[in-house]
Amino acid sequence: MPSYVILEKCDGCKGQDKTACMYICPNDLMVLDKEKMKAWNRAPEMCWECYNCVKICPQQAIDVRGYADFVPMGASVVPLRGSEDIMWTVKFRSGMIKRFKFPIRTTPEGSAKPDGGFGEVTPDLASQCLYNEPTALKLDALPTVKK
Amino acid sequence: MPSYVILEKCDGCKGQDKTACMYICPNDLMVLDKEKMKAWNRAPEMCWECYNCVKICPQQAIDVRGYADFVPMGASVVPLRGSEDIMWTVKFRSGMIKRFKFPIRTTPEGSAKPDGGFGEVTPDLASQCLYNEPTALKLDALPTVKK
Amino acid sequence: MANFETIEVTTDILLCGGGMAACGAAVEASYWANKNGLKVTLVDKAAMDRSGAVAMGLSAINQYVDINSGNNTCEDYVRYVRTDLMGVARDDLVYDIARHVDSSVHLFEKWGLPIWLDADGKYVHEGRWQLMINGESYKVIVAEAAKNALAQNGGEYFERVFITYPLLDGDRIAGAVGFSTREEKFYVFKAKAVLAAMGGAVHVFKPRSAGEGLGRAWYPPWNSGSSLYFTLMAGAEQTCQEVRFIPVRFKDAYGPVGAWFLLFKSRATNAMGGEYMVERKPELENWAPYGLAKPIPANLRNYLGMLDEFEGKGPIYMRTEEAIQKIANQYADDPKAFKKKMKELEAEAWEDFLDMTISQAILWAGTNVQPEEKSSEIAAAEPYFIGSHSGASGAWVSGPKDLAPADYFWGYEYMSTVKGLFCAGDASGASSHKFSSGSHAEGRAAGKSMVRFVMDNNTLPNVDAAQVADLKAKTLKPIDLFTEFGGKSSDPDINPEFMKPKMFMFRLQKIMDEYAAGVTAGFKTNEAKLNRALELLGWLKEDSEKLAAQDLHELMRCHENIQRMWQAETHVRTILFRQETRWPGYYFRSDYPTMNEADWKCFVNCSFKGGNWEFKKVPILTIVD
Amino acid sequence: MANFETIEVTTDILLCGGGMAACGAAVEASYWANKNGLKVTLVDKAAMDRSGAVAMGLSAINQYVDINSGNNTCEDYVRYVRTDLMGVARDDLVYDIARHVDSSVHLFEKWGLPIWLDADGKYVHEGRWQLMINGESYKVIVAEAAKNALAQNGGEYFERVFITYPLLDGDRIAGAVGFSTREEKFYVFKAKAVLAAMGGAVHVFKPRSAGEGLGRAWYPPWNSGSSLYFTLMAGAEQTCQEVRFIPVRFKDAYGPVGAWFLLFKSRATNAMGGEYMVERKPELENWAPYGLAKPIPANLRNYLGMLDEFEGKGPIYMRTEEAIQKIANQYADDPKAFKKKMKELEAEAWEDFLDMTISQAILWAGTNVQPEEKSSEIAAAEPYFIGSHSGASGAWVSGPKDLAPADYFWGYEYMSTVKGLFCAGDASGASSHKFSSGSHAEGRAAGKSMVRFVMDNNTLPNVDAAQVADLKAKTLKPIDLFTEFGGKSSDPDINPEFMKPKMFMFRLQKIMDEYAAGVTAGFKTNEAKLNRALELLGWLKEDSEKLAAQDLHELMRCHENIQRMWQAETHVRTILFRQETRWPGYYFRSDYPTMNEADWKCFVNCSFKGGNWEFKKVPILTIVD
Ligand SMILES: Cc1cc2c(cc1C)N(S(=O)(=O)O)[C@@H]1C(=O)NC(=O)N=C1N2C[C@H](O)[C@H](O)[C@H](O)COP(=O)(O)OP(=O)(O)OC[C@H]1O[C@@H](n2cnc3c(N)ncnc32)[C@H](O)[C@@H]1O
Ligand SMILES: Cc1cc2c(cc1C)N(S(=O)(=O)O)[C@@H]1C(=O)NC(=O)N=C1N2C[C@H](O)[C@H](O)[C@H](O)COP(=O)(O)OP(=O)(O)OC[C@H]1O[C@@H](n2cnc3c(N)ncnc32)[C@H](O)[C@@H]1O
Ligand SMILES: Nc1ncnc2c1ncn2[C@@H]1O[C@H](COP(=O)(O)O)[C@@H](O)[C@H]1O
Ligand SMILES: Nc1ncnc2c1ncn2[C@@H]1O[C@H](COP(=O)(O)O)[C@@H](O)[C@H]1O
Ligand SMILES: Nc1ncnc2c1ncn2[C@@H]1O[C@H](COP(=O)(O)O)[C@@H](O)[C@H]1O
Ligand code: SF4
Ligand code: SF4
Ligand code: SF4
Ligand code: SF4
Ligand code: NA
Repeated sequence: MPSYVILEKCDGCKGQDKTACMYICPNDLMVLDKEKMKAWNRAPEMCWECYNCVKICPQQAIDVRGYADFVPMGASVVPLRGSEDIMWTVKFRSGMIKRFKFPIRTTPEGSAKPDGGFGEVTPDLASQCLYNEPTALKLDALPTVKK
Repeated sequence: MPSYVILEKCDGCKGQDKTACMYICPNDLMVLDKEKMKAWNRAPEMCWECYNCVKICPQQAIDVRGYADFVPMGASVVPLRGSEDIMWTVKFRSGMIKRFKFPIRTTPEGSAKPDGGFGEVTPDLASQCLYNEPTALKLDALPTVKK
Repeated sequence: MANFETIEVTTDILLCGGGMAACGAAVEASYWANKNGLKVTLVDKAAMDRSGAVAMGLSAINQYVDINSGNNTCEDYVRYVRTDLMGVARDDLVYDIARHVDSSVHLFEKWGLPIWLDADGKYVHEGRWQLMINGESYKVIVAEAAKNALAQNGGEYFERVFITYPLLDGDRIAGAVGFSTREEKFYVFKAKAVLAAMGGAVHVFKPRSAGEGLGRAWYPPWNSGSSLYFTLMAGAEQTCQEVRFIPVRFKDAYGPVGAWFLLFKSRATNAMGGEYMVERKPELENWAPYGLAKPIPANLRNYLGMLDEFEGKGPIYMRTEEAIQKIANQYADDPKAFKKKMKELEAEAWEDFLDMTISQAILWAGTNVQPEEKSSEIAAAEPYFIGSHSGASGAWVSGPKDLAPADYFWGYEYMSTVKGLFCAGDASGASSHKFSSGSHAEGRAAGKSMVRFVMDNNTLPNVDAAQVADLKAKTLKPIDLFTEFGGKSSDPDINPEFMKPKMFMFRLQKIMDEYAAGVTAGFKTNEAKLNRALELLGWLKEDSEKLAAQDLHELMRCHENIQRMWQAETHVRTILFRQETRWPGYYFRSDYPTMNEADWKCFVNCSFKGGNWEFKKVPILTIVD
Repeated sequence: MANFETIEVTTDILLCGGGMAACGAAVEASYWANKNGLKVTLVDKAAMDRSGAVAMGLSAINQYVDINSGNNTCEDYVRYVRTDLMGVARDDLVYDIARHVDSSVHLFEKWGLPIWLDADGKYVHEGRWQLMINGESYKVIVAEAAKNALAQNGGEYFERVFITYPLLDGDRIAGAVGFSTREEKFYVFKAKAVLAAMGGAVHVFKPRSAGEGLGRAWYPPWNSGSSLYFTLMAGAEQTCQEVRFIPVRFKDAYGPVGAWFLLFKSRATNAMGGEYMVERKPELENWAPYGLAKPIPANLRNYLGMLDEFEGKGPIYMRTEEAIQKIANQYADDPKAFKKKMKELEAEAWEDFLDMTISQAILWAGTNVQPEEKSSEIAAAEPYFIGSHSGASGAWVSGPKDLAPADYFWGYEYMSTVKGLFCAGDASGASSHKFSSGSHAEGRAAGKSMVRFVMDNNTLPNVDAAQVADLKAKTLKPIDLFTEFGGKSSDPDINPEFMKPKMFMFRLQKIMDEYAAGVTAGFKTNEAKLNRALELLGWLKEDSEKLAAQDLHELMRCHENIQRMWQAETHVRTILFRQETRWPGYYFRSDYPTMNEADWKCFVNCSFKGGNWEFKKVPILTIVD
């Protein structure tokens, strides 16, 4: 199933107002228990196993245990996400382990320029071209049909 | 759904070790919260709506709210079980009310004689007759086949 | 290991279960035990007053042969049951129950059960074999007689003790172990003869409601296959484990249909107004001779309706308004009598639900249904294991001396293939249609038979201390697992080291639903699906070692689901073995879509011994033609 | 009433949603806003980095027309989409998105998305229109560009604000209201133009897993039909609301199949080894001309597989082992190259899941599946509403000036029939197969169009204080109900005075599953079932007034499920209106089992205004032959 918090590892993001896991969960599932200073998943049956909380947790305190209603026990899939790559460790029920590494982005974090560097090509509000087209299309002109 | 306890009415069976609802639930669902001295249903999704807790509660503190996943809101079915009869009050979603009364037993509580008054008829351990047969069958002899 | 006190109870006769069959056994066994200086002990997981399938009450007694009237004979009943089960039934057992059942009914009446009487003081029949009752307190009354009988014997009964495993002494039963769901106590019951009467199984298949309505299965959520598990683990041969029961019921809340079909003579029609029982009659010829009998076997009635559903012709409606109007119209000329009859019919309709399926009354009220005005949908439920009803699964037991063919007789009626282990009600197989009354009668017959066995084998079996220690450890393991690992995770239910019983149950139900002909699969399966089910059940079985419990209640849930899992495996292996579709409407083998009288008109029996499954065909021997 | 602070935000352009379409809109609208002194504000219920359908990542870009290569034209794409939708699509919209999509893809690449390149530095195509990517951070990258664009504009974005209702000024949109899921704040956004881009809907139908696996729908549990609800409540005309999407996916965890079918060229075979795409080919003739096209429309591919399932020939297997071996065997002569290729294929197979459906990787690992050795089952999922994919449901929007037939044009492309209310991505209808990239491109086009609209209508609409007060009360009502009645019952979830959102959702899902052609109904329905669904939905709607929330999170769940309910009703009414089966494999009208080109080759449009539903047929006007 769903994500769960390894109590030993979670430090409640050091008591910050917004923990990393609460910040990221697209389904608003992660909550900080302020008494225990530990996070928890408030509705595991609404978890998509998207791993966003797992990937973001600075303490690697979140794990996912495959949905009990169809995944036999014993497997685990653990990511380690860097700024360029992600490394996956897949443990099978049998104990076998496989590792995979994939690129995640080719540019430094934060650097995405809205115009993609294609520049302001068609500054005409009436045109059907978007502002960096047709250059961004790698075409000379925007296609259209003869009506 | 399932049964729930009307907090105002429940007196925790006055703190007895065995509350009436705990005693009777065939599925071991009712539990007494000893701090609050109130009973609760620990797994409503395993409740059969058998109404045994409702019928037995001396405070009429238990009600059933029809299973939410297929019963529209607003109806209620409330029993009042005496020693001979049971009276049902059925409230429809529309507000309409119907009452029904049915007998539940014809003898005083506790009086059931194991032999049913038919007596010890066949005290022979080898016989295929049971001990109050054939009288209890209202027959002269136990039927059999010619092999 | 969890520190549970061990309580030892020594008895002569141990009755496991406190339902209809066990209550019957208590009454009869106590009498013979009294005479012979024996002690009878009964153990129920719940409170006998309201335990088992009859906990809520019932609105009918479904087996009353009424021999005394001269209208029916035991032979008639045997023919009815055998045909209803598509030819697969034990004549000797069905006959034996039939010849005892009327006395159980007469006892119920004496004990205080209100049976409807007509103007002449005769029982009101719902159908040929069924009686109408005011059955709200049916179980309370039956339990009262059983408790009084035990009290006369000086016997004991234990409530809230859940039986987990059988105790064995070689090939003889030696007792049972279990635990209290109220105190941290482990129970060891030592006995000379043991009755398994712990009902059938529900929640093996995924139910139609997934939210809080999960508990609203037709069969009560508290019977979890304890009978099958207990007898299988003891090494007892099983029979008809492919013969699940699928009741067609009022949709969603599973109100009973018997009174509507039989007493009120209601029709069932589809979305287009068609009547599947009429329109699809020709299909019955494919299932001759059974398909041509009257009444048409239960599974075939299901089947014809399912054909409508598969074609998208649903919903199917119980035409309650039409049926009631038709009866009342006999009084059309007399407005006062008409009104009175309508009121009477209305009360009867509501009582039918209030006595045994109160949820259906809530559903009517919640949807503003007055049955005299509006039809209600009916639908096929998910499969259950209830050998006492229109299913047939259960242990293979000896027949009675005077009735049983030689191959079906090994000394003591209702004794399984394990020495000293008796079965009744849902626990015994191939003797369907005994229902509440027949289960009680069978329990009585088994109770007497057990005393006979004990008198012939009057020694306390040897119970190995190591066996007990091992079973205690196995019983309590889920508590230990939670104690060891529970603190690791933020969620008591999500932990890589263990599985909680609720999710375990969902996993089981999904496997069965999809691969073993559950609702989602349209009740269809084939060899590939069944083998996949076995693969998935194999992993589930390994994972059952990791079930964890936070408290005594969850400990019970753990063991219930282990039992369900074994019921599931037994079922899957049996339908895999039988290469045939014999009970369309209960399940379809798409790879063997027809009935095959030449090869498969037989019982399929199985056992699990020394870690191995064994399957065989067993001939059907009749005693009635 | 709950004491929530009211926060007022005034802006020129309001983007509701922060997914692919809204991020595209943010980039384009910000540019034109900068130039014209306008302010752009974006509101997302989650964190833009990981919100919407692409939150987990994706392993492919499914729309890339590659016009520059000369291999494909926009006309080709229009023909592909129109055929895939069985003739029902808006040529003008599909064409417009097709002509802009390549620039979105080129932007993604510049922003940092790794698109697979072949030895010649060309994009690796999965299929004719699809590109392979390393897409783990796809959404992070796309959101980054959008946030940077907003920053350049001096615009704002709000995360964790859930939009509940539109604000209207007569027939013109005036903004939106919502609440924070983090603080007790009610938000009032006033704007001159509003974009609805809040995705599609899931959990309207009962999913195949009922336990904790409930969340593992193919479509993410967090998109709840906000787009449909928002636009419907604003009075916007809807189209194609019958065209649900049913993806066939790897069974249980819903891993994608595209890479297997297109890139690895895998076969799918049934339990008997048969290939439904081959064996059932003749059936396609019944759906000509669409059935005879290449590629065969998605719903017909589903349909052929379903026919196998209905006949009990399942499981259906994706023959991964065969496909991988076949590719690797091209290197059979060179053991080293073979081994290397096998490793490469293995990594590609796993990445396909790890990038977008990690659960499927866990399932493989949990069942010891290595795809190069063992097949995996595939199955049809439950229905979803995702007009950007292979479904088509969404608002009826204006086409672009140069492309749209006159009847499809009312001034501003992607503007709905409500003045100032624009739609993109899943929110706009009849322009399927835009996927992540096309949704982004459509968002960009809509963003520009919105600025054009604002420049022509540069006044802040009037917002009535009473309207705001009413919407605030409606938004917070669930909190009030819980505060008032919560203390009465022992269970916060069981109370005769209110309903909690979780059980509300189960009730909705059961209705849709059983009556509106969900999984349990074998995707079949008919008039009687649809009318029953409407009756049950009617009661549900009344009961939605009694939804209760214990905290902000539950408040969101309440509103999500109200939205789902309206999506359900819109869908049911539309399939009821269309008396035809046009998309077998998505759903079957058993009472109208065939396609009817004469009467039903048209759009079905509907609207809900002043409490009334209106349905009509709208002609399909093409611009490409
Ligand atoms: C579920 C159900 C059943 C029926 C009906 C409706 C419904 C909704 N209908 S109609 O609508 O179809 O018509 C009937 C009807 O009207 N008339 C009728 O005669 N029979 C009906 N049945 C059938 C009878 O009820 C059934 O045949 C008998 O009850 C069978 O008797 P028995 O085999 O003894 O089972 P039980 O359920 O009564 O008792 C089981 C007992 O075992 C206990 N138990 C279980 N596991 C245990 C464990 N591990 N340890 C200790 N104890 C452990 C239980 O607590 C119980 O005491
Ligand atoms: C679910 C899914 C989708 C796809 C795929 C697999 C899976 C499992 N696959 S393949 O496997 O099929 O192949 C794809 C693939 O590989 N390649 C591809 O290009 N597209 C795929 N899609 C399709 C695209 O993802 C899809 O077309 C686009 O994402 C559509 O974009 P848009 O229409 O913008 O929807 P969104 O889901 O991205 O964003 C919705 C936003 O709205 C927010 N939101 C929702 N409700 C709100 C409310 N009430 N208030 C405020 N905000 C509120 C959301 O937070 C989000 O920001
Ligand atoms: N249509 C029918 N024809 C014959 N017997 C039926 C029919 N419906 C129910 N019964 C019998 O009536 C009893 C109660 O029915 P049920 O409520 O279906 O359990 C059982 O003995 C059923 O076998
Ligand atoms: N820190 C936590 N970790 C896991 N579950 C919790 C936590 N806090 C509360 N719960 C569960 O959430 C539910 C509601 O808890 P509460 O809000 O504390 O009443 C209960 O089932 C608790 O078991
Ligand atoms: N068998 C197939 N034939 C043609 N197109 C396919 C096939 N399977 C998937 N696709 C397309 O591939 C893309 C991704 O597929 P999917 O993973 O099914 O969403 C979509 O554009 C699908 O339409
Ligand atoms: S992100 Fe990690 S460390 Fe921070 S609160 Fe969440 S689980 Fe704890
Ligand atoms: S895995 Fe995804 S859905 Fe589940 S809790 Fe983590 S972030 Fe939320
Ligand atoms: S029986 Fe009634 S009064 Fe007694 S504890 Fe239960 S709910 Fe409370
Ligand atoms: S209604 Fe029945 S099952 Fe439910 S809690 Fe009460 S006694 Fe238990
Ligand atoms: Na990828």
